[in-house]
Amino acid sequence: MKKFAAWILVLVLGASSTTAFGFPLKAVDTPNDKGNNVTLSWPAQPHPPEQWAVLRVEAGKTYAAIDTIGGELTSYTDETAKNGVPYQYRLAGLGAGGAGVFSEDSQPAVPEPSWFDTGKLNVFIVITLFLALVLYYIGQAQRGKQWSFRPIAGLAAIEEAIGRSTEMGKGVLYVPGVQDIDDIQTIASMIILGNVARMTAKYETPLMVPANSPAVYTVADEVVKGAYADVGRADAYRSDMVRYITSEQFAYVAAVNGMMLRERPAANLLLGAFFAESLLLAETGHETGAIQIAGTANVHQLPFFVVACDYTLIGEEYYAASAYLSKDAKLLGSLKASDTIKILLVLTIVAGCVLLTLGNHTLAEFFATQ
Amino acid sequence: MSAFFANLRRLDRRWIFLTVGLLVVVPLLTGFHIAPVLPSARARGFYDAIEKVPPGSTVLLAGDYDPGTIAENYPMHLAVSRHLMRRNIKIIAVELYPGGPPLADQVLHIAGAEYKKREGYDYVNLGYKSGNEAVMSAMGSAGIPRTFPADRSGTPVGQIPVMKGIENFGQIAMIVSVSAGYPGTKEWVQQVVSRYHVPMVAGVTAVSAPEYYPYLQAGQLQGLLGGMAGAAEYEVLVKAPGLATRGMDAQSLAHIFIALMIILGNLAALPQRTPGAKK
Amino acid sequence: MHLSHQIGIWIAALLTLGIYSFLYKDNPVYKLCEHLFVGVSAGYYVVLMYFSVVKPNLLVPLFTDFRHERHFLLVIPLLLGILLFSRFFPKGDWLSRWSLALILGVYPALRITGFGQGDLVEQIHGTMLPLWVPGNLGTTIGNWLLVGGLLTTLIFFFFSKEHKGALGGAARIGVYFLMVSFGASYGYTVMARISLLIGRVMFLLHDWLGVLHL
Amino acid sequence: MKREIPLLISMAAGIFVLIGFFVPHPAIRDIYDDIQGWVIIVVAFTYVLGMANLLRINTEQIQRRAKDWPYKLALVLSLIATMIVGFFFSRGSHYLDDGTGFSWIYLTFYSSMSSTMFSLLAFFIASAAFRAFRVRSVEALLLAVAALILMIGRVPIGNAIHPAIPQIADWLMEIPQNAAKRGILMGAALGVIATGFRVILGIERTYGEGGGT
Repeated sequence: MKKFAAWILVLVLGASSTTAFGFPLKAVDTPNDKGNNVTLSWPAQPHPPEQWAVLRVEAGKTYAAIDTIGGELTSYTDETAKNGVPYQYRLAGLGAGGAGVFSEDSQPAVPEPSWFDTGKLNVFIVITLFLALVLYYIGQAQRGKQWSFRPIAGLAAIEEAIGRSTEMGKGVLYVPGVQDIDDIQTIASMIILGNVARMTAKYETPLMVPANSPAVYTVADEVVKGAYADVGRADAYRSDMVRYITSEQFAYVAAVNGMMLRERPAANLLLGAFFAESLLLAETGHETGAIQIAGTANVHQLPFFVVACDYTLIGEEYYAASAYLSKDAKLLGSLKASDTIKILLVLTIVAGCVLLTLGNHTLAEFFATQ
Repeated sequence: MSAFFANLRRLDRRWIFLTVGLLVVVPLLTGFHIAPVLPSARARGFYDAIEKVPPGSTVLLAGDYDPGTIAENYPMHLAVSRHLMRRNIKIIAVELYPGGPPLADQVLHIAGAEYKKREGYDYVNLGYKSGNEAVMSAMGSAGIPRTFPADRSGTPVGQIPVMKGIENFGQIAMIVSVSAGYPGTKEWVQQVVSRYHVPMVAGVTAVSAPEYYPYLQAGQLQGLLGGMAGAAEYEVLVKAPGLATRGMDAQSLAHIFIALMIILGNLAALPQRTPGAKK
Repeated sequence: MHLSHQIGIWIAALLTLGIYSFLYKDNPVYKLCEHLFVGVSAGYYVVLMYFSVVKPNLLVPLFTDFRHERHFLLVIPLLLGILLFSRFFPKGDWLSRWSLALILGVYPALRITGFGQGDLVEQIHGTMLPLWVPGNLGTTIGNWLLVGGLLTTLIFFFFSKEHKGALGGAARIGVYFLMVSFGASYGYTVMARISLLIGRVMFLLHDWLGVLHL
Repeated sequence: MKREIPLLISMAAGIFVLIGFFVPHPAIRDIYDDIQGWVIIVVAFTYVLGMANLLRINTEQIQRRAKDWPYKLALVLSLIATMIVGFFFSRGSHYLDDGTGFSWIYLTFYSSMSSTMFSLLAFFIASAAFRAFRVRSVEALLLAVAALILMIGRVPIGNAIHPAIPQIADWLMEIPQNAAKRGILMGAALGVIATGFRVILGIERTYGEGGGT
């Protein structure tokens, strides 16, 4: 009640005298910025003048107008200030209803560049926590720590499919996706190819690997040759197993479809980054009656693989499969770190929702961007 | 009945190709009209978001697509340019797809002629820049004039009236992302929207639309148009029926046909109940 | 029916039909169109790169207008750009890795912060929803499905424990949510592919044959 | 020397861009801005390299009269013609204005073929819908039902059949589809962040450094 009375007093006096009483003007160094920047803010005025003149003074000098802004505004950013210099500000009304209307002098504000953007604190914490987990688990894996992971249906099916092809005396077609060697999905595909090649070497099943870029061709050829040597079947390796077809999307698909229809492999493994051609390959493969196992992280292609193939490695399952097979400390460590942070994510979201339902917004506000 | 399905299975797929071709050509040739295009809540949300942008402010129009998806993106690009110009909103256009600049020029010149807007004063096409996300991040941090020192035909930005006072995203009232894939709406949300609090609406290809619903629900996007259907609905709201609206009848027919194909395909694959049928 | 008189439209129409001939069978006409497409687009990219990037962002600030005080540093990207061509000399191709290293360093960093903020922190915030909205059953059920769907999908992508018992049940529900989202993507992709064909047929009927009045 | 310098460059660039996100102070942010300006230019040069590579591979195949060499000749000639017209016969930096030779090439060849190439898929999606869309499990049934509802709900005829169809389609997109896509989004984000750290900190030996192109 007291505050209301004081407000009335100001209003009554203000209306009668020519110079309206000053209203508070807050000036502060703009947070989270490159510096040379002061932010002014003031309460909305009941009868704002047409315009405001922004006046600024440095220590020991006189006030100078630096800008004129619309009367309806309640904040302003002075981008011409210099770092380290203390400034004071005042607003003066201009135009209709502005005569004799002034704000109080603001406290001195000293613009400084900030060393940390506090608005990004939540991102900083999430990323550093995840980095710590990744480094911790990779370190553990390098020191020989073994973890047990759940089986992935698609992976077990690959071995079964190769076995079936061997029984039927037919070959295995391995398509490593259509991206170049620098794509993460193609790298993962090379790891899986190494394992497939070890199996086809053991069972002496014919292997066909059409590549769509010279780089993928060279790496795939090295991987297959190495795999055959690892299993002591270097003699069974033939240089025409891995072939560079073409880099053009549709020509590559037409050629691979041709291989499916001519050589009739009993198992088609479509593992890597696929785009529109996923549909064309899966359809032809389905027609030839081959077992089809597909895997990609391109989410928009998964529907076509799911409906046309016997098994599909869905998004992260595809990366996890390459981590399993590679037995590589950094891949397994990252997988373990992702699993751990997923537990934290689930717990945080549940906690956030429960708190929100009870009306407490702190956790939700923390994750909002400032 | 099973004989019908048996030879249906051996159907040469080129008959299906022919049917699809006819289902698209016939409605376009005859003007055979099936059902009116009614704007969905999504299209209305996109429309209302632009209605809220105050006249006289400046919008960044990112035309990140190329001729490969003209059928879906071009009608959105044109309709949104008309909508912005009609509301006297200034447009700064950029394209992060190499094939983009001529399409943006075409859209801006058509809409500009209709609403008497002058290049350089009411809109400018800053053209293409390589670097994908790095361009978006640089526009926010190093600033737009330093990242795009000249417009599409080489005029320095300092001599372009509509660029006066434009430093970074602080002076941009809204971003309109017309996107086909990478780089596109996802990268604008990741690199700019959350970092600089710029409201954004997106008109995207149907393939990519489902992936952006989480951004819509999380408030990172104020409006979303998906595919030719989204473009047609928006054209109706902007009262400028064009390519998209014209194509919707063929779209309806083709969708019914493909739905039938899925159902028939599965029926044909059912194991034959009649005894003695070859497995 | 008023045929177009522009030679360009005729060539474009014939190229379009040439590519469609692939539907019948892969044939020489399709092969020619395909190779022309690769050649023209590679040429187009180079001209575009010069006029829209190399000239305004590198040559002009480095050699002519010295307004920006750090412009002399642009000699670094100039060198890195030239080093890329060391791949053509058998001995020197390791030098090109200096330029690729810049790209290999910048993009992962941009994606860590971009994905970290846009696809992780903001999505966590977006999923924190009240599980009981008084007086609005529809939103309450919607929130339960949104939060439940997300959690079960995350559990499906959890690899450290066998999917048995409660965890198995949750993962199963997660798969159902995933399948609905794949169905939605399938439906949208059908729409996308069809509209691209409609766009092309419109070009043939309108711009070329002039039988379609828009 | 050959391995250490590139590793040093990518680590330095990566760390500066990573820190620059959090530190607005000009001491860091100016270098952060410079690096991004440089990478924009280097990426432009990679396109030029790609073209030079294309020319080299195809001219070799033409000289060796490899399979399909006449098509390679067409590729090389169209490439060189496009560049010559673009650089010298299209009013300099106004090369993309209406009426220039270069914009004619863009419209006649580039625009027409690239939009046609993608429209081929409409035919294939129809035949695949018939021949390769098997509902063999509960999951596939859910996928099929959602696909049919969306396909019919998103086009005007859906509303003509029954106004509820578009509403169900909208609900499917807003709630269940949204939840699953967000799960995939967050999972992918974790993958990208983990891989990003491994690349920047030099833990990841990508084939990119070892392999061919």
